[in-house]
Amino acid sequence: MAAGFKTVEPLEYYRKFLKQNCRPDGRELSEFRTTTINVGSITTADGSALVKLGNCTVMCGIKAEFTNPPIDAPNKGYIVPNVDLTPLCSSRFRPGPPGEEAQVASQFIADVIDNSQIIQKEDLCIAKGKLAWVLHCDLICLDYDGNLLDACVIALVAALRNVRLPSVQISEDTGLAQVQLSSKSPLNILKSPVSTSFAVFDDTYIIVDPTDEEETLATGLLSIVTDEDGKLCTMRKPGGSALSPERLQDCISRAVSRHKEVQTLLDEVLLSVKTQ
Amino acid sequence: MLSVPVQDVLGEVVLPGDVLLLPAQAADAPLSLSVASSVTKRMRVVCGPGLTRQGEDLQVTKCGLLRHREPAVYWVDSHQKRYVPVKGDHVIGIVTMKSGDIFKLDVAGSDQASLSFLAFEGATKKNRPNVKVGDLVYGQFIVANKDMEPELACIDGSGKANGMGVIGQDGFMFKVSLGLVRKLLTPQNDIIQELMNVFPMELVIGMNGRIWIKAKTIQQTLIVANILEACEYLTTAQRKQVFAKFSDNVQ
Amino acid sequence: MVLMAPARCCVPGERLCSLEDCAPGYGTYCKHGYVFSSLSGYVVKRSDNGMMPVISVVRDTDSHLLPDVGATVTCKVMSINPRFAKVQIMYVGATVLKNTFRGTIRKEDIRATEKDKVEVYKSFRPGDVVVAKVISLGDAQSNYLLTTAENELGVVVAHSEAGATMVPISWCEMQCPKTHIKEPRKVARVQPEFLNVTT
Amino acid sequence: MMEVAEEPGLREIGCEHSLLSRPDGSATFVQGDTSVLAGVYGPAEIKVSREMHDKATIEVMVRPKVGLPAIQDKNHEQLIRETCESVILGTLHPRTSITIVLQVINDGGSILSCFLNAACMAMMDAGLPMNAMFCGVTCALDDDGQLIIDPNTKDQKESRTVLTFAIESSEKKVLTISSRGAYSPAEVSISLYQSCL
Amino acid sequence: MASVVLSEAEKVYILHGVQDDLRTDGRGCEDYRGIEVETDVVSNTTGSARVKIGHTDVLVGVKAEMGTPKLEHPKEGYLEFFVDCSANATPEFEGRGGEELGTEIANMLYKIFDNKSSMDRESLCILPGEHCWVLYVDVLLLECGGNLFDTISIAVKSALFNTRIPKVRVLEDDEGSKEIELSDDPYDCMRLNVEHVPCIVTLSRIGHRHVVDATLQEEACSLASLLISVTSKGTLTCMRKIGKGSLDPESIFEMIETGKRVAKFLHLSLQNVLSQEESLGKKRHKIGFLR
Amino acid sequence: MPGDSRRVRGPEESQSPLLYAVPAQLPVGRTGRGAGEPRAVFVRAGLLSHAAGSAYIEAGGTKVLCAVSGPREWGGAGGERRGRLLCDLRWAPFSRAGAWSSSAASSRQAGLLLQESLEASLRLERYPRAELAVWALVLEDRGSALPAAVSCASLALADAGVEMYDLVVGAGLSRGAEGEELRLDPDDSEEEAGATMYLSLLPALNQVSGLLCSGEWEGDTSVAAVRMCMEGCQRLYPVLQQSLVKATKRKIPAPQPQSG
Repeated sequence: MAAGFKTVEPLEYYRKFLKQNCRPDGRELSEFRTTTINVGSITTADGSALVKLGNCTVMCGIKAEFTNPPIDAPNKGYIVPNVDLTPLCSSRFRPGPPGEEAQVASQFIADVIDNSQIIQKEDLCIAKGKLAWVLHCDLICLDYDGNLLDACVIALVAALRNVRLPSVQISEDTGLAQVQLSSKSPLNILKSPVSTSFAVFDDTYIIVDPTDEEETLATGLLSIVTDEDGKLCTMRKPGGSALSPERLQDCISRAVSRHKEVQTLLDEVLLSVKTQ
Repeated sequence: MLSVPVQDVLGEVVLPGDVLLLPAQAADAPLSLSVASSVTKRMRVVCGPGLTRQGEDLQVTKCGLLRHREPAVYWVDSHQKRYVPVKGDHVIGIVTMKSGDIFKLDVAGSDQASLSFLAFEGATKKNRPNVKVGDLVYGQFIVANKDMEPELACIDGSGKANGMGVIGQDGFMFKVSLGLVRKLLTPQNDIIQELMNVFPMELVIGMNGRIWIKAKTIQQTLIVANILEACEYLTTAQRKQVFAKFSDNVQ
Repeated sequence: MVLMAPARCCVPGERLCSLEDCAPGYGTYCKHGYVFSSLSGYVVKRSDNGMMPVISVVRDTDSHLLPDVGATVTCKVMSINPRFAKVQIMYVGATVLKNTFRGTIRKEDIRATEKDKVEVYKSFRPGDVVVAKVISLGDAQSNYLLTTAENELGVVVAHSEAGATMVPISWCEMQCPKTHIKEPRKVARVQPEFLNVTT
Repeated sequence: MMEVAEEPGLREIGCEHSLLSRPDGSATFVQGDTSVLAGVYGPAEIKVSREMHDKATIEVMVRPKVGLPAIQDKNHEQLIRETCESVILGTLHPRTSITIVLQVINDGGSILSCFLNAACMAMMDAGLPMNAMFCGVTCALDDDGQLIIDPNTKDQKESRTVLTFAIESSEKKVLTISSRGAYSPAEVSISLYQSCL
Repeated sequence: MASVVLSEAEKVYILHGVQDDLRTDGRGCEDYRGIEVETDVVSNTTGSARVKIGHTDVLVGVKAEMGTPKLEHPKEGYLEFFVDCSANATPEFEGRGGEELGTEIANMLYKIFDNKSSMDRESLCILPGEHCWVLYVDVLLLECGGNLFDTISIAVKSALFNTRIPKVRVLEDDEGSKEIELSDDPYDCMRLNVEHVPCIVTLSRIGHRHVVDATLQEEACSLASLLISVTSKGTLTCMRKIGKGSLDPESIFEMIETGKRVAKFLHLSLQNVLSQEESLGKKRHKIGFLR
Repeated sequence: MPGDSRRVRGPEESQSPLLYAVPAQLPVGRTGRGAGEPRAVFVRAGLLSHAAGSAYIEAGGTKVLCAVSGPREWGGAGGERRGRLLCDLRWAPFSRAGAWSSSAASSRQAGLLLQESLEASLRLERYPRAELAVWALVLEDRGSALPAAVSCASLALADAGVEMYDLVVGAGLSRGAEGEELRLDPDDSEEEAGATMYLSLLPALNQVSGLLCSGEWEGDTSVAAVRMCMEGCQRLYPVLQQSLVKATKRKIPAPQPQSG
């Protein structure tokens, strides 16, 4: 009847586990689910990556296109992130235009890109004032099992590092672009931010990388994005149970250590893709 | 944690989140607090609206003035417009729907109250009260808590109406804040007395912030309505002055 | 009831056997004189007392994905009003439903005895976990009609005002261990195997 | 170590209660030349599809000064809703809806903290049961680490980082954090400490 | 499709009728209801036609306008289809109801014209890469009596036959900028060759046989039907199975045969009705209600 | 467009670099597989944790993922006794070689085709007043994405434990503009070239549940094409069966032979 108890009294069920500092799926409180990254699987996209954080699966596809640069910043290109939460990944999402959670995730990803300066928008400019790249980064969640933001950030960074853009010249006479599809060059990625999310359980326990159930039962969520040199790019805590500054600090230190783990994993994967 | 003993903050403005330490009762008197205001032989502290129990102390949940009444009843007098049904309150409801043997009334709360046609004085299965949609009904809550749909009745325990039932036609009803209604209904309040001797009128006050007035002429009814609305922010002196001005030009 | 062949896994559309050998059971259909499987699961052939064996395809214990008439369901009370209580059906028998279905328990279906004197407020409160039985699928706008008019049906788990899980003391009352307040409920006579749920 | 400039000048703050007649609670909050008008309706009727059986459903609507609400407004809506949900005692009014509407009158910088303060004042004016108050504080760190509390739009543009905190009144803990720009953990504790003063 | 609800008994009745090649209105399985075709019914269009088959009534207007050719086909004009299921056909089409059916029919029309032979699009081109004729074909569904696809395809073919596009000359003035000059004589216009424009034949499967030109009742008791668009030469330009049920392969091959046979006969009779109406010229008497 | 106000704002319009490719990309012919040879297929069922049933198929470069949300409550207009099937087939914005397109419109029509192919195989009368929803997503479209989606959706429905008469298998073929040779399971360059035909089949009952063809078909080439498609379906059927059996074994413990 344990399954019955889990659905009838989910909170009670979780408290019993948290007392012994472990969780129903056997992880400690500060342990991440197994993270797998697969890069370059979509050939029709200019750069793609699939990230699985336990069961939470996010696919990021990037397509580069031409457009004329914005009037107020003629030497800058665009990078347009968009998170799609369709009913495919979980029955709680409705078909149709993006809902609140999808918009909030898109805004979070856009903030991470601006704050952490992953790439210089100036590199995306082909001809000042005339032609620039626009990177459409579409993050599609294939299986929603909590901690969507961490998976999205890793997928985005992996996909950006996998992007290969064809070289482009503007021919003087026709003024039209000439694209050599043969010679492809990667983007110049300056930083690779990593996000770490925490869930707070009735103001006492703080657990890392919450699953979907843990997210619904938690009384507070916190996401911290750090980059290589230990700087914090974005911190987002939408309400929920209050945290004292000390607990905030040890969350930040856990985030910095998490950054190293993901960094090594990402470098391994990208290395293995290059050697093929 | 802003925790402060109760006495020195009586009558002061308290904010949500403040914790009030109770005066150290006689050690042996177990302090079991219950929302229902029933005083048994042991000393019990009763917390009314605006306060909740937190362990041994009281926590403020609404901002307002802390009030105290012997022997140990504390509550916060806060300014509010939205009425939350409480059992035993007298309110004015507007009949919105008649379905089967119950009427649905809008009591300016979060959902509609129901009133059975038998809850009128002298109402039987055959002799039904003639209540039409849109009528004003002055009744008392017999069932009201957060889980259940509120239920009204127009008879008291003994089956008598004593003032409850359908309110006459051509009066004027308007809405005021709950704080003002409580102020008007406090026994030692004299606003109503003074108004009565200036303008003889019929007056019904509902705890849900609705007041119904019928004076001799329409003009007098409107004057009284405006005075009552203004009372909320007038000090007693200003109010006396306003009454004086009206009482002389009416004679 | 003897199970002959070791369980074989089959796929919808797979021909199992001809109509002469055995009768079609759950999860199968027959066409052109043959029995085909309509589910992906395990083939189970049961022949009770020598009669024609019944072949059926089983996925897990009893895998009906929809509450059907007569099934015992466990649900959570969502809202109550004088005429009926609205509930959310969480699981049928022992299997958890992936998506919950809305159900209604009418006032006259709460208790078998003195139907007219029953009070919905005195039987259920929002948040209670109730065991009930489906009496009809309901028509277009209303949803499943349920009944708790048997001793084994009624409230199984209830929380008191103070939030503690209440202990049933009689068929119509439950008591909160903390504040000792007695609250009226239509209590189910708890079967032994459900008992550990309430601890 | 980073030293704090002279007393960080807060822009003058103004607040006014129950100025609208229709909503159950209303308040306007002014921080320098940023001002927001908030209206609260609740606990009121709710559609069956959105009602929760054990607590009130809180909904926040942010209306920008001009144009349609964009994604950033939706992000603010969620931050404010979660903050309010953590202080409002929703269990006292199950199956009801509490709606908070925030209209931007003028955006002169640190708009999110102005939203938070206006929402808190309006909820208090509506007499909603709350177990604590909260206040929104925005602070900006410019390139050489100077901390500016309650920056206006010019400060915000020039500064390297902008952090917004919602701090709960009873234990001075952090309810909500939203930040923009890169900064080090040490700077976080400094700005947190400053905003609690 | 607009549907009418039939009881089981009525369905069985129709089923048995079709079994022995006798339908409720006396037709055989491969006969059409009476088809009325009338062209040039709407004055301010470049070409228009109204077709009535039994109770189904469709009005098609073609407007030719100057546009720029598409990037992928710079040397061709193109057609745009829009189908409007107005609410006076059936109450079902009120508000957004008719929109889904409208887009479905429009997509079907795009598909049947999506090949080289059916419509000579080069003739629509004025200046490769810069100017071309765009034919906006607007279909208005006035009444639903079943068999919408056939009626609409016949109406589109008749409207294209009736289209008169004014002749255009490109003048090359001195500094090289091209200038387009329209001929002012109203009768000096270009006619489209509609000989290869396909028509759709819908074969609805009822019981073990299939029928052509199904009425609403027959459509209600047919689980699956096959849409075949055939040109006068017999080449098949599009085929699509619609409906909830499934078909076995043999009956699909039979349906294709019947479809081609019926279509050949349909094209012939349509061609001579149109040319006969054309030959009457001015003095034909108008029967359309729009006069 | 309302969608814009709910997405991060990008430039108004943008063109795909392929339009300006120098030298123009030459369509590569069919490399290394015969006319009647379908592409290599990888199929896996029951891979998503939350969906009632799910399936993933890779045919050559085309990748389709499908999830089914199990019988859900549905208002049931009128006394409708039969359950309802709802299909949504969507292309990921990066799935096509050409321009980036967050095309929501075309997915409604494609969903309709998918629904017509699947509805014939489902026993909807077993789910009165309930609704089955199929959500299919084409991650990469390297040709004949629709038939792959049909097979994948039918597998996901079976994995969800929905009662069906038979699995539905999809196959497609294309014919060069002028050449008569019919090529099974075309990739994206062959698909644009000439006439195409898609067919979905209930293999065990040998019933055609979905058929769509465009382009010109002379004489009885259409009949030959239908036969070839059906063969293609029959060849793919065992692969689907095997992956479904594996998924069922993984998902559901075999019932122990109870005795007595």
